[in-house]
Amino acid sequence: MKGADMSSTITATDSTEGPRLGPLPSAFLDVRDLRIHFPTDDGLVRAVDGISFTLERGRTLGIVGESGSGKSVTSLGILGLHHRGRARVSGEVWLDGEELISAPAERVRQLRGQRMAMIFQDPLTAMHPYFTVGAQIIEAYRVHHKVAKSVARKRAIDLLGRVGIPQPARRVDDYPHQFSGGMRQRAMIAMALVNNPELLIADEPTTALDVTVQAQILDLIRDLQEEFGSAVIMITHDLGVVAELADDILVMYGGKCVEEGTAQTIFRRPEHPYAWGLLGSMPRVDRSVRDRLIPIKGSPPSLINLPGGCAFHPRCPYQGRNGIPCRTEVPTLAEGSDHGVACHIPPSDRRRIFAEDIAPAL
Amino acid sequence: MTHYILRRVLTSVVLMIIISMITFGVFFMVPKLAGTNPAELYVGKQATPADVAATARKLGLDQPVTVQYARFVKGLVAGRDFDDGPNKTHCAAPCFGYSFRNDRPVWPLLLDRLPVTISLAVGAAVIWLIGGVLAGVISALRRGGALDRTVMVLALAGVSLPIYFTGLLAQLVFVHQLHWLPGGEYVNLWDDPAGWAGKLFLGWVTLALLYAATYARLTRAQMLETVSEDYVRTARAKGLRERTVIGKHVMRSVLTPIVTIFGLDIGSLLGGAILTESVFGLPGIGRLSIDAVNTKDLPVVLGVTLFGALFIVLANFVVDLLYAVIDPRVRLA
Amino acid sequence: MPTISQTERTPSRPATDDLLQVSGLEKHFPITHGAVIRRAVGAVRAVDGIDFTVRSGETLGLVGESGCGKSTTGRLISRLLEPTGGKIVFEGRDITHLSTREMRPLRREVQMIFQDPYSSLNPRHTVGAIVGAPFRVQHIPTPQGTKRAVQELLELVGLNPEHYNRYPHEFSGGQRQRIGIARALALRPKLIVADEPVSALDVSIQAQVVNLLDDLQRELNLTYVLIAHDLSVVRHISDRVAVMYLGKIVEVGPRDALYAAPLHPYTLALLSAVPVPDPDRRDRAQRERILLTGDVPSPIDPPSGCRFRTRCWKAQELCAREVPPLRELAAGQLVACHFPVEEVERTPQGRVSAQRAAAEVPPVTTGPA
Amino acid sequence: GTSESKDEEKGSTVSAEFNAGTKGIVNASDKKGGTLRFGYSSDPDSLDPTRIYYASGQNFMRSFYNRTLLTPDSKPGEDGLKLQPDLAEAMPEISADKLTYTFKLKNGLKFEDGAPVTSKDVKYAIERTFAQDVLSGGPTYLIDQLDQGQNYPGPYKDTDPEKLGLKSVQTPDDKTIVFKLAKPFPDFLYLLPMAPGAVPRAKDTGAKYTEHPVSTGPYMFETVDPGKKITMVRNPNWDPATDPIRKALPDRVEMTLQMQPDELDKQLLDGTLDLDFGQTGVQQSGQAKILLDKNLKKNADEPVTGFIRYFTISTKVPPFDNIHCRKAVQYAADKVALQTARGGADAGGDIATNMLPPNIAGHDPKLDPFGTKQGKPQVDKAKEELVACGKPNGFETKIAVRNRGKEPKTAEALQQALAQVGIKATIDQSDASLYFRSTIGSPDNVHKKGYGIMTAGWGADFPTGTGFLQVLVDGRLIQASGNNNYAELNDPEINGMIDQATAETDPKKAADLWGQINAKVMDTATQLPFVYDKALNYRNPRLTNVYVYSYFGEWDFGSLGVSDGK
Amino acid sequence: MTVGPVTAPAETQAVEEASVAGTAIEGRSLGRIAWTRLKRDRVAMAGGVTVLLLILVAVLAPLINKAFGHPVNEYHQDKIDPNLGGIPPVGTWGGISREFLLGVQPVTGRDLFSQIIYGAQTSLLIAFTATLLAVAIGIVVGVSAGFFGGWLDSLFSRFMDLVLAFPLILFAIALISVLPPTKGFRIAVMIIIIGGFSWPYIGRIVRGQTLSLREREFVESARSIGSSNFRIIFKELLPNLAAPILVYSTLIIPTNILFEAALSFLGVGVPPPTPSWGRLLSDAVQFYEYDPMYMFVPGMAIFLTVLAFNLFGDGLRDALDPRANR
Ligand SMILES: Nc1ncnc2c1ncn2[C@@H]1O[C@H](COP(=O)(O)OP(=O)(O)OP(=O)(O)O)[C@@H](O)[C@H]1O
Ligand SMILES: Nc1ncnc2c1ncn2[C@@H]1O[C@H](COP(=O)(O)OP(=O)(O)OP(=O)(O)O)[C@@H](O)[C@H]1O
Ligand SMILES: [Mg+2]
Ligand SMILES: [Mg+2]
Ligand code: NI
Repeated sequence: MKGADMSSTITATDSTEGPRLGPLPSAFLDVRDLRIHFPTDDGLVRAVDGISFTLERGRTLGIVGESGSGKSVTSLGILGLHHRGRARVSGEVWLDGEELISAPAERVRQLRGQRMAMIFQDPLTAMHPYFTVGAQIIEAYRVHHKVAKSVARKRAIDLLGRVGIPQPARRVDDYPHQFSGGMRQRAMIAMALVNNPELLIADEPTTALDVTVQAQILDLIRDLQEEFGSAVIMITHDLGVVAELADDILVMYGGKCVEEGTAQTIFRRPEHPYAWGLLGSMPRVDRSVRDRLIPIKGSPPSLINLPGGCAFHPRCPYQGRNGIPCRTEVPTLAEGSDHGVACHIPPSDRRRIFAEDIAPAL
Repeated sequence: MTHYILRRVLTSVVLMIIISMITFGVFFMVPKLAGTNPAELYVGKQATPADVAATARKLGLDQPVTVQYARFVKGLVAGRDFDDGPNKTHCAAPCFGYSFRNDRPVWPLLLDRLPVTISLAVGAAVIWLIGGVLAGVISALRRGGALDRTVMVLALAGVSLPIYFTGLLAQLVFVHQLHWLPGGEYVNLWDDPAGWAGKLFLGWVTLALLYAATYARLTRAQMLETVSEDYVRTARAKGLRERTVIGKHVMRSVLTPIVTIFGLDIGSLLGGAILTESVFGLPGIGRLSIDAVNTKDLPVVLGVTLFGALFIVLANFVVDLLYAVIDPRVRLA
Repeated sequence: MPTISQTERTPSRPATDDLLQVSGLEKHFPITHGAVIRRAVGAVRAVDGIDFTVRSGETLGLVGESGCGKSTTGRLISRLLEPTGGKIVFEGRDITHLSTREMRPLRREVQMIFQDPYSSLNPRHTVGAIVGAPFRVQHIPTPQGTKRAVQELLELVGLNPEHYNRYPHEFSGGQRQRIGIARALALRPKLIVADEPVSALDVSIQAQVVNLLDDLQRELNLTYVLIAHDLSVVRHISDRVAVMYLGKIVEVGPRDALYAAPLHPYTLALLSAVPVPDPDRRDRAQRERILLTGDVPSPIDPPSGCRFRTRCWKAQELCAREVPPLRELAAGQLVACHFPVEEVERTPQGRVSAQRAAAEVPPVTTGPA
Repeated sequence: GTSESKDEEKGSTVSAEFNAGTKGIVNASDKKGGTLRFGYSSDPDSLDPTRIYYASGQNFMRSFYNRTLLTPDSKPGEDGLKLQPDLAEAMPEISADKLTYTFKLKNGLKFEDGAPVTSKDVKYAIERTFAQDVLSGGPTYLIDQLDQGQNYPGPYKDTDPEKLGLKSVQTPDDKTIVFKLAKPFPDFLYLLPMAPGAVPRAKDTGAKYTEHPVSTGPYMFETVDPGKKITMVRNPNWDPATDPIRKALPDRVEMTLQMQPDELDKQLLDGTLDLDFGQTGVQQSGQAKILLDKNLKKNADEPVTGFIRYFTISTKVPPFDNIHCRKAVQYAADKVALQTARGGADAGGDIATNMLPPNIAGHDPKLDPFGTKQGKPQVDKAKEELVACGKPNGFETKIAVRNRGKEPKTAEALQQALAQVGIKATIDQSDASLYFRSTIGSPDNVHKKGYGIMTAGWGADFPTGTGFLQVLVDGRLIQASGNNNYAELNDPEINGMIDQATAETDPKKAADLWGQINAKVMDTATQLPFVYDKALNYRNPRLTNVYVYSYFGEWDFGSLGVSDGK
Repeated sequence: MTVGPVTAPAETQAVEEASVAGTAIEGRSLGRIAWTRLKRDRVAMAGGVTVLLLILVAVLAPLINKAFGHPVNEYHQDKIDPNLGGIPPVGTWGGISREFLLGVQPVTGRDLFSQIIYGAQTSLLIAFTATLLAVAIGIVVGVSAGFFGGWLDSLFSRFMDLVLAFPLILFAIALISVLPPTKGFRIAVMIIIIGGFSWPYIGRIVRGQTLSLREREFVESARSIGSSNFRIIFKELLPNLAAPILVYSTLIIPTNILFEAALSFLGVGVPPPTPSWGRLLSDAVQFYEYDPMYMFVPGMAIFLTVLAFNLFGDGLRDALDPRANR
């Protein structure tokens, strides 16, 4: 929706012209109109369909969204981990002034693990079962540092200690399966941090863990970020986790960003009906017990056959009100401001609906 | 670990005992049920019933099977004595008995033939392992491409070709028509390495063809599965070179099941060797067994069967141990 | 929402309000060794002597960390597992050791909803077959035919009755979970054991299912035992909550009391660890969080005395010696602890000091997981 | 590959051409030296002379290491059937009652170790035959003649301190050996060449004797490596002066064992080997190769082996108890198809029309009561016989056959031919090793299984009618097992004639009588002979003194030499 | 990352749309989906069609033979050269002519075409029956071992190890050769031996699948509504086992065809004159240098048949279980 007051800052993220050269980015990480499509037997999967955001060093971006909304694909896209033959990646990813999508694979590889690293969701499957934890960390270090094995080993032990593994010198020679879930996740983190990356992407790092362990890990990530000053992207579907860590939040739906803003904004004044839905469906321990939750009806869309217009419209209780073209026109995100919402409902209406209907029920 | 090994040894022994019992029962009882007396196989064509009875007595065939079996087992573990007429010969353990046909102890006969079968098996194994795994890797890396499809259809063709057909065809073409390879008898490696290899070459290739196909398919499947594993993605995320990712991380996981299957295949190679050896005229255990079967030389048949079973059981055992070595997740308990 | 026609039920309600009474319930899974001759070399003490009651019409929430024995408890009370010890009394009847055949009529009374909507439906059966199976197995007469009955159930759980002939793989996770619920409802049970019914679902879908469970309970007068590890979900649905740790119930009590004033240190830690979806409160939450060190010990070889003592900042020598009994310390709130949480510890200052103390508990090196 | 045969030999009298070896001596020469190379597709059953039965084994031991009291002369043609003294100084003295045979040994006979050969060694060798439980496999005719109710168990269980307890053989001194028969047996002398000549008791290792039989002949064993190779070298203690029969030309004799049959042929044709020990003819591909290439063909012989291939028709299994039904089979048979199944005229053999093969005295090529020489089935006649038999629409029967070699094919050929006249035959294959002993060798089994027609083959152990025909047709020799009279033919007239023939000491007259018996037997329609076996064998062109030795139907191994001295 | 999740939302979408339209009637069963997938796999379909043709040929052998061949055991001595031991005249490609489509058999001059199509009958009969036997035993043992577990599982698993530890071919030839070689008996024995030794492969797979299925919650849910073990096995497990069993049966058939041929090749197969490919091949060994067609024809018959079964089975596996690539 093109609000008159915002027209100057709106970028047509849904344009099909492909990446354009904008002004050279000043942000540490600048993702512009990232699109990642997978051609499959059943059709073209538009897993990510035009995502833009920026991230500064020392800040944390939380990406939330339902399963299949394209969170992981986005993060893998930033790291250049998609198989070039099997995924169509377009757009721009600028890391500290360097464009990655068009960069040679070898260059991206050099950056990977060195300046940008990733923590994966399931630490058991994400670590090679046949190599010791230490060997895997050492390897990560030695790809980017020409040092002797013993030096790298010292570093590995050091890091294992830093992430809170007791007796790291002994545990360094254990295999992943000999670690408990929480320890594995710590080891994963150690592996990601071994080269002091400036960008750390954590893809649901705590989903597989119990709350008590989750709390430990979240604390750890926060502490380490403070220490190294890295930029962190935190991917999760748990709003509680985002609230704990993120400075900024990006809400994804159907491969697109539907709302972005600071954590405060998103939690206090969400404007997208999907964000309302997310907040409404979540029981909270910090509030008195509500009688009923407010679920979002229906189920997530197919990425092959996205509903026309606003992808959320089939589930949106406000769609089509006052003749707004939810079914036909794709809403766009206001860029540049600190709060972007991709919704056809006029901003004032949105704010009113939230204040009158939604907030009291939360 | 030690008590695991001990237990495995014990189970293997039990398994071997059961197998020997069944084999023994089958080879010495079934003829009886079918109305023939093994002693008749042993005596000459002019023997009288009295001679047959005397021979049966001499061979202990008049005893109940259990007694015969006990004697057989005793021979295996402690050796036994055989009546030569004027004197007795001691057949040292493991004594599988004396061949009906040439009155020689079976065990040395087996040992004598073993090098040929091993030459055949090892050569074939090397070819199929290298060829199969290589084909599988290439095919997986070129997944979906024309090369992949070709390799896989070829692989299926490989498994579908009967050895006795491929072998004959190869021999017809390469030995008899093109004269690229020598015919002739098997020679020992140390007598004439070139001749040895020349004679075995077709055998290796045909036997390898049969297995290589399986390995190619297995490698490919395993590779594709592994490539999509999370830990491979992790390896890439660390910034490893593609070469390292495939060569180290992927291959490590791919080779584990291959090693397992390889061990089992080596163990059960005797079956393939029987056909190959009889097609290519290699005087190995396979040929020995066929000859023994044809001449109803029951002690030899029994010996070869048990020997083959022992091989398989051993291979199983080794594979299990090996598996524990290469896969740290497997704890032998 | 349509109501289904009540099938005849024998009024066998006992005088007491307790639908289910569990006492000293134990389940030990033997760890066997040996291929041919098996011998037990130990046991996983998955559930190790627990007591609780479920009142008619209420929802009892069961929370705890992974592997603490929640599912095992659920399976024991629905008698999918044979208890090693203890007693289960359902409607005044001891059902602890009923045989499969004796259990069959009782299956109508107790039903389960499973965690994984993908594996709990047989992919080879149509929805009609899945939801209709209980009628067939239990030989329940369906006056208007099974199909009609099934379609009514589908409607009841918010599915399109036209989906009768479809296969599970054609449904989304939330829809599948509804199918599972419909199946559980087919026999009009009194007690439903729901083992993490929403953990596998997306947040937006979770709410749909939670609401559905709520509605059904109200409408059909159901009793739930709800197993979950998500403390906020449990809080939302339950009337009473039981907290498990390593095969034991450490605390049980009315929801509000338990969440507001936990008595067991473990409950306190657990509650403090729940991330709050409120960026404004995050600094406070972090400050007041009691971080436990290390992992849950192995149920094969649990610590002596109080099982929580290895991670407890309040543990004393007594804890290693004596197993604390479950005592009622507040109205309806039972706790198994020698040194229950005191009021001061719930204040911010108290929490901070508790946090510090907890961080100092020497980490127990947990063996290989 | 093929070999060019460059005729470099000098002094050969009969030039090599196809089948020359059956007509005279090819490459006659006395050149000594070189190695004679045998190949064999299997292992010899045994090397122990007591245990050798088959012709090539006998040929081999006779030629190289086992001298017997008498032996057939090393001459081509008919002469090769005549017995000559070998260990014996002269032909034996036979008592008037034809019951006592006295032999004197030559002087200067020695074993390979230099020990003298005495009559005791000869007797001991014969006694070993009796130890059938240890030394089975060889011919047992001598036991039949010499045991005479003694139940002699063989020397190993002999209580006699010298182990010479067999009463019917006596050794009055070291040079004399006397055989005492219970009944006259005109063919007795023919039994001696089949038996071991002399075995020194001190060197007898019983069952292991096969690993090194002690030689009395021109060669002795150097190595015996079962499954691989046998090598023989000259026996220094063999004195040519005592042995006018053996030429002993090569310096060494070698035999490669367990060769693939095709490989064996290939090496023969390549000239790497000299001859096939088995002498059963080359394989199919070798056969085609030889017959299609005239250069190779001239080095091949196809001798009559003395074997006859035939079907025997039971007289006891209905409807064959009716002679017309048997005759129907005789007429219906397609002898060309049968001959082809055996390998054709060159490698299989000539069509047989009666039961005496050409190498047996009394053979009559013209005897052909059913007119089958032309080879084609006579469907009309067969149908007439069927009508006479009362089965105008044919009947069902079973053909018994061994599951080995070419035999199933011959049974199929007969089956196919019988089908043309409405006789539905099913083929019942059975295991080769026990076929003659218990499958068709047991009349009870034959009746039980209903074998109307049985595949059989027969070769004489010694070349007389007695040695050949008697056991096949003598009604009194029908046995419960190991029976050879498969048809259970028991015709008093034939039996009477057999008595006459066996008692006849004049070989000519005996032959005449056997000829008559043969005709009588053919008239019963119980035997359906179809080929007199031939074997297409290839000889290395370098071989000298090659001729077919009528006694074995094979080349005389003992005369062979190699022209190039290698 | 797999394609799995991609299809799920797509189907969900379909459901949603259909429910909007309110015309959802029949669901697509997994079998139908597999069939659609299989239809797309051209190689597998070619294999499948060949297999069907083969079966047709075997069943209709008498009819086909009437049209294109000669009576199966009819001798044609005029087509062979008796002097060369009965091989067809050199240079005639094994006697191939319009009259004898695949040439003639040496020695007898029998029509090779009819031998081949009747041989198909023998091969397929034995292979199919043996496979059936193997599948039957495999299912019973595998399901019992996997489902009941405990000592029964140990016992059956050991038993499978035991059977697999036998040097199969050797044991088979040895055993067959000591038994009377009459046709019906032989065929029965071969079926029993081939089936009796190949079942552990099925057994293991079924056991493995059962073990994993048993852990699936739908089994538990069946139990929770009071289903008997019997019902659970037949109604819940077997339908899910059908796919792997079908796949492995189609993959065992070619192995069994090869095995039958190998036994015949080694001289312990069906007794003559019953036509058999393996025996034709072993018969051809002695002629192959001068009549290579005689070796080639049955060899190719075996090869093509086995290949067709393998291609089909392979495609079937991919279709039924797109994730298992092997
Ligand atoms: N390689 C691929 N080929 C085809 N489709 C893919 C591929 N990778 C991902 N997808 C699809 O893209 C969509 C987005 O997936 P993604 O993993 O980013 O979701 P997510 O938001 O991370 O979900 P979750 O919370 O479940 O991790 C999914 O529908 C997925 O099936
Ligand atoms: N069949 C079984 N055999 C052996 N051990 C078992 C079995 N089932 C469960 N256990 C063990 O019992 C313990 C409790 O398991 P249970 O499944 O009840 O835990 P849970 O609380 O439901 O955990 P989660 O939250 O992960 O589902 C665990 O250690 C588990 O490994
Ligand atoms: Mg993800
Ligand atoms: Mg659980
Ligand atoms: Ni152990």
